[in-house]
Amino acid sequence: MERIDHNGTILKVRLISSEVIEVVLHCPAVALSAKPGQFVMLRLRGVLDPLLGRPFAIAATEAETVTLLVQVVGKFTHLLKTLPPGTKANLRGPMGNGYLERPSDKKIIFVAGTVGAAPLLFALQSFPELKKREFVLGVPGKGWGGFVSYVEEKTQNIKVCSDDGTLGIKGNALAALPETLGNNEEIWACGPLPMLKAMARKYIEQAGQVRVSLDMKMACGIGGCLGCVISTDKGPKRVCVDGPFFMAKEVDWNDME
Amino acid sequence: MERIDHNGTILKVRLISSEVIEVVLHCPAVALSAKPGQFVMLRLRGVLDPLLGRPFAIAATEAETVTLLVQVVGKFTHLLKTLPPGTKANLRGPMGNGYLERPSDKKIIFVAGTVGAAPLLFALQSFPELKKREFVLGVPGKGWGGFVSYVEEKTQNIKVCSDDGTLGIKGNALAALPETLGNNEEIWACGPLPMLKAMARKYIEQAGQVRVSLDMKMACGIGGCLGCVISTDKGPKRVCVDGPFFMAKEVDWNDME
Amino acid sequence: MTWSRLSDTLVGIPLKTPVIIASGVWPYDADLWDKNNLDGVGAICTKAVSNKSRRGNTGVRVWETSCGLLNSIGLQNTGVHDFLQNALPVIRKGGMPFFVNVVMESIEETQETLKALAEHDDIIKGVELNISCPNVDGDGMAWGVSPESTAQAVAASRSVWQGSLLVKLTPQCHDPYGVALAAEASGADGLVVANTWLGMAIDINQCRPVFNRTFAGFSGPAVFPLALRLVWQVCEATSLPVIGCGGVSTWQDALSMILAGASAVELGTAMFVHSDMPRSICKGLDAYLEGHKIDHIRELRGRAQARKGVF
Amino acid sequence: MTWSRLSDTLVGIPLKTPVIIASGVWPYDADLWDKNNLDGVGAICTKAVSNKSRRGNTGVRVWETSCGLLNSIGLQNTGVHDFLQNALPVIRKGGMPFFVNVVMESIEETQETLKALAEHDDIIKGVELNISCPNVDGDGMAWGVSPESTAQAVAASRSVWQGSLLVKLTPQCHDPYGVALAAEASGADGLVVANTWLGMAIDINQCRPVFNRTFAGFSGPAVFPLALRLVWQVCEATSLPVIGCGGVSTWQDALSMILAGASAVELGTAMFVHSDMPRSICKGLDAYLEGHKIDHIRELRGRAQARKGVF
Ligand SMILES: Cc1cc2nc3c(=O)[nH]c(=O)nc-3n(C[C@H](O)[C@H](O)[C@H](O)COP(=O)(O)OP(=O)(O)OC[C@H]3O[C@@H](n4cnc5c(N)ncnc54)[C@H](O)[C@@H]3O)c2cc1C
Ligand SMILES: Cc1cc2nc3c(=O)[nH]c(=O)nc-3n(C[C@H](O)[C@H](O)[C@H](O)COP(=O)(O)OP(=O)(O)OC[C@H]3O[C@@H](n4cnc5c(N)ncnc54)[C@H](O)[C@@H]3O)c2cc1C
Ligand SMILES: Cc1cc2nc3c(=O)[nH]c(=O)nc-3n(C[C@H](O)[C@H](O)[C@H](O)COP(=O)(O)O)c2cc1C
Ligand SMILES: Cc1cc2nc3c(=O)[nH]c(=O)nc-3n(C[C@H](O)[C@H](O)[C@H](O)COP(=O)(O)O)c2cc1C
Ligand code: FES
Ligand code: FES
Repeated sequence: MERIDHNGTILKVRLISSEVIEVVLHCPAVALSAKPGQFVMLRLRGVLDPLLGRPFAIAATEAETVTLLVQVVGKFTHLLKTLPPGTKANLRGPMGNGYLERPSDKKIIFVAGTVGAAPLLFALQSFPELKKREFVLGVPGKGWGGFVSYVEEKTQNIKVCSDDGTLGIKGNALAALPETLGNNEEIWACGPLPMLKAMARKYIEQAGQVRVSLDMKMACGIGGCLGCVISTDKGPKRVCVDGPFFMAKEVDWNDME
Repeated sequence: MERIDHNGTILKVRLISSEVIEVVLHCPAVALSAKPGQFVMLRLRGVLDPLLGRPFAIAATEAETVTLLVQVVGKFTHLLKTLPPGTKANLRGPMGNGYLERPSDKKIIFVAGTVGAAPLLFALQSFPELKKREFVLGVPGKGWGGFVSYVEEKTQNIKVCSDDGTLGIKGNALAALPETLGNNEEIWACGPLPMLKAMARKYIEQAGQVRVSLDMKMACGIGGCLGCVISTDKGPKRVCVDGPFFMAKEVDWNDME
Repeated sequence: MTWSRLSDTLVGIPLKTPVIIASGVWPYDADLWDKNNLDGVGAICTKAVSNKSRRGNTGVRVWETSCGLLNSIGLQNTGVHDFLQNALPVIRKGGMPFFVNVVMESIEETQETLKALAEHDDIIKGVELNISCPNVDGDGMAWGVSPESTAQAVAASRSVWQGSLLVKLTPQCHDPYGVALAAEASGADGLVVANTWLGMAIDINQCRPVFNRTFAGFSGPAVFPLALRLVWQVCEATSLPVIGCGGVSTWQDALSMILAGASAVELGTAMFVHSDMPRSICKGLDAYLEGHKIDHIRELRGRAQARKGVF
Repeated sequence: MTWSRLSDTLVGIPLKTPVIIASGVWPYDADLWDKNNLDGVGAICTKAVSNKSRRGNTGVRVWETSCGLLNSIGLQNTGVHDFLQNALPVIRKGGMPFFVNVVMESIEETQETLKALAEHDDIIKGVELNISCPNVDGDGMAWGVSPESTAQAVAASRSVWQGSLLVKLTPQCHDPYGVALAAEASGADGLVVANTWLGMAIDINQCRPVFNRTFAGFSGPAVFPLALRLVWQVCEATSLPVIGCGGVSTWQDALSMILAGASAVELGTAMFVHSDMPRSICKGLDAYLEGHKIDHIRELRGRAQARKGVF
């Protein structure tokens, strides 16, 4: 169906850090309609292993292309790293209704854990007039230098934190965040669950000003399988269609393992 | 193990007829040791679907490359057609002990049914001093024009037959063959089973002068699975290691369905 | 398209094509139920409907394996009353033939659910009874494992539901012939063969099963050869229409099911691979029929059985 | 390599690694049995050996499916005497630990085969008894489907074979707990879980089953989640060493089997995918142990069972 699956072609796969690749795909249908925070389920055509699309946040678009930032962790991403330009792909998406909307005149503090930077970079690309902002990027350490440079190139003025102190401030991304948020401030965060949980705890009083992107195992991406369900104050929600960005306030954090 | 599996890279996939592609792979290990009549089991790396290598006769080699002529018929070959240069492959082989040996001063009549031309072209490449020879190529009809030209380019002087008469002589490859073989003549044939069967019948008295390449379903290619077994006058034989070329005389044709 | 070679009536319901979307994979979005968007789809099975709402399982719910998918959703749904109030109007508007997938719970609960559905039998024509669920009043095994409990479940449902009744078997039955005959004798109009296979996965980093319930339902292309074998066995046993379900993801798979004796196929996991799968399958089937000059797919039903070998 | 973290003794036989080549996939070429060429391989199971020679099945014998393989070879082999005369010298020369895969035929035939092997018990240390074969004296069902016939087969074999005895179960048993206990009680030293699953394929052009015998044995990555589940169940039932077999094709698969309780794994179909699979698996296991600072793989055996959920 037109609104779900689209043909795409890999144009470029480039290593930007030892574990991260930038993938540029030709896929006008997705490029034209994608909103920041949305994602695609990427799959190869002609093979049934890997079987299902893998969710990746859209990191940038141009007229007909979509850029992803992919950390190489498992079966599909290891394969993706080896694929030459011209390889045929299926893109399911853009998916997600919990996307990032143009903020009025708020100050946005972007908080990225490693490749969690992807949807935030797309937000910066999409809202160029966004003047008041900060960008905090947390990485494990030096191995991520290439990725840090990549993000810096896309958006000047970032604060870098690393777990081992080998890049920027020592500590996780939270170390670089203010104790409390101003009334006109919002956090948009994407990264590993422990980081998001810690943040939800830190801003527990202001959790209505914190948006987080959740990473759940997904099979369908269209709300059908109920594989990606989380508990919220409004009952069960599907991350793929109701998210992936949620207000930290809505989420039942105790239920997230 | 070194004698079995080798890394390769697809260098080129080129459509030479509506249903046939020429595939050139970089794979020095196979290129250096291949003998005419041998084949490889080709598989993609990083995916388990398609799962097993598919057998393809070696059609040519250069220093570090191997050329295959592949008819697009099913799951793997449809996929292969779409793969860009740079795609990683696994080549199992070269396989087969029933390869084609340098003939003394015999006249060889090559008989190819469509892509069955592949191992025969490799024999011609390998035995350039072969002066006395004929080459008969049978194809279904006009759709195969590109393939006929391809074969003609590699080896001048071919007789073409087509089932519907739209290319060369009307009739199958047998139509272009002599009634009986001279004492110093041999047939080397590769093509669909019905063609081979018909030939074995035609030369039943001279079946010791006819070599045929048999196409059986294969899982392992190394003689382990017993998937490709045929009946011969010397008992069951495995096409992958005892063939793929056999003397027509040896084969129990009644047992071949 | 009209798919005239493929359209047929199944358990009294006219379907444009024999390709049905299986239960548990399709959300209730209006555009996804609009028949104008669903070329190639013959009917849709709803997500499981139980009497009361169910929260489903905690922890990881889906896990991919080689060509397969493990799921442990746990029948999450909002219950039959919410279904009737919120989902049914969307479904109705879309205009697609459909089957309500009903969870076999206790006999009373199931009957209540079916009675509630029966009040809308002007709209709801067919039910698919899922007997892969545990019989909590009995030994806790799935209703569908034995011919006896299958008969009990089907008879109880039949007595309160007059519409078309599909019974969806579990592959975890020990005697597919017996179960099929029991369902037939107790009033099933058709059999869906089958639900998911029992598998599991282990989280190698946490050194524990991936799923909180250890075992999970296994589906997708990986299981196709097993499902085809089961369809073959059931078709040998029964003369009821059979719907092949399990791993179907190419037109060749669908055709194989039909040659084994199935009247239609259901697609679950394949819908996650590509949403246009039903149309591709119909195209493939139609081209095959055209190529072989066969007027209607029904002529192929069970044709492989006629030339069957000896086991 | 030495693989010190992986080497262990299995049913009395010291193995360099817990990765065994399964029966029916490895030919008797001298270089393929030479231990110098087999880094990563702990042992090899021979192709099935029966009492008399067997021709095997006619028609198509292998057929690929999505991530899986169907086979209907039919136990083709030249019989135990030819095995002893022609294969054993090659095997012996290679120097690899091995198990002779013995077909469970009639009790007499099987006992004859085992007695012939026992005459070479200086070389032959272990037998793998394949009870997936039909009991022709009984009801024609496979020996391994019921606890009773399993007990009969194992006891009869044990009485004439003093060496190590692995019993290779069939997944087509209805009661894996019962079968495992029966094998244990009757004298098995270890269990291989399991042989192939019952599947089939249809030739859509000829409109008939691909295999002359209709059904065929299903193996390969597709079946891994099913095999892992069965290993888990058997490990719950028995304290015998268990060898996980079915679809293993990555080190993560092998580790999952071990976490579920297996002592080793067998690789069948995966050897067709890549002949270096055993070494890749050992590398992966070794790196995992190193990364997690675990001294020996045996510490992980059954570790996932300890934290198991509730089914
Ligand atoms: C909305 C959304 C957006 C996302 N955006 C991005 C993005 O922009 N960039 C990005 O890099 N990622 C993103 N992700 C995560 C991404 O989807 C996953 O990293 C990807 O699916 C991994 O696929 P894979 O096949 O390589 O790994 P898989 O093989 O599926 O493995 C996934 C993870 O599980 C582990 N694993 C595999 N098998 C086992 C086992 N048996 N036991 C224990 N652990 C195991 C792997 O090591 C890996 O960490 C996003 C996820 C979501 C939900
Ligand atoms: C020694 C040897 C050498 C060979 N050399 C060559 C060569 O040089 N060039 C070449 O082109 N080929 C060659 N072949 C044949 C080649 O191996 C096959 O064409 C190839 O394996 C097809 O792979 P596939 O995945 O594309 O097709 P598959 O999907 O495996 O299908 C194989 C065939 O079966 C049919 N099929 C698939 N599914 C079904 C079904 N359910 N019912 C009925 N039919 C079905 C397909 O249409 C196709 O014709 C050789 C074979 C052997 C044994
Ligand atoms: C995520 C998911 C949810 C499912 N939910 C249900 C369900 O609610 N009721 C049901 O009868 N079957 C359910 N199933 C089973 C499918 O309907 C189908 O029987 C099974 O997946 C096998 O078909 P497939 O291989 O085409 O997916 C579910 C399957 C999946 C993958
Ligand atoms: C071609 C082939 C031949 C086999 N022959 C035998 C055999 O002779 N004896 C036996 O016990 N198992 C035999 N098997 C089963 C395998 O040993 C193994 O149990 C099964 O394939 C599952 O493992 P896998 O998924 O790793 O292949 C055979 C399997 C295949 C694929
Ligand atoms: S991934 Fe299927 S419901 Fe979200
Ligand atoms: S393909 Fe396995 S023995 Fe020939």
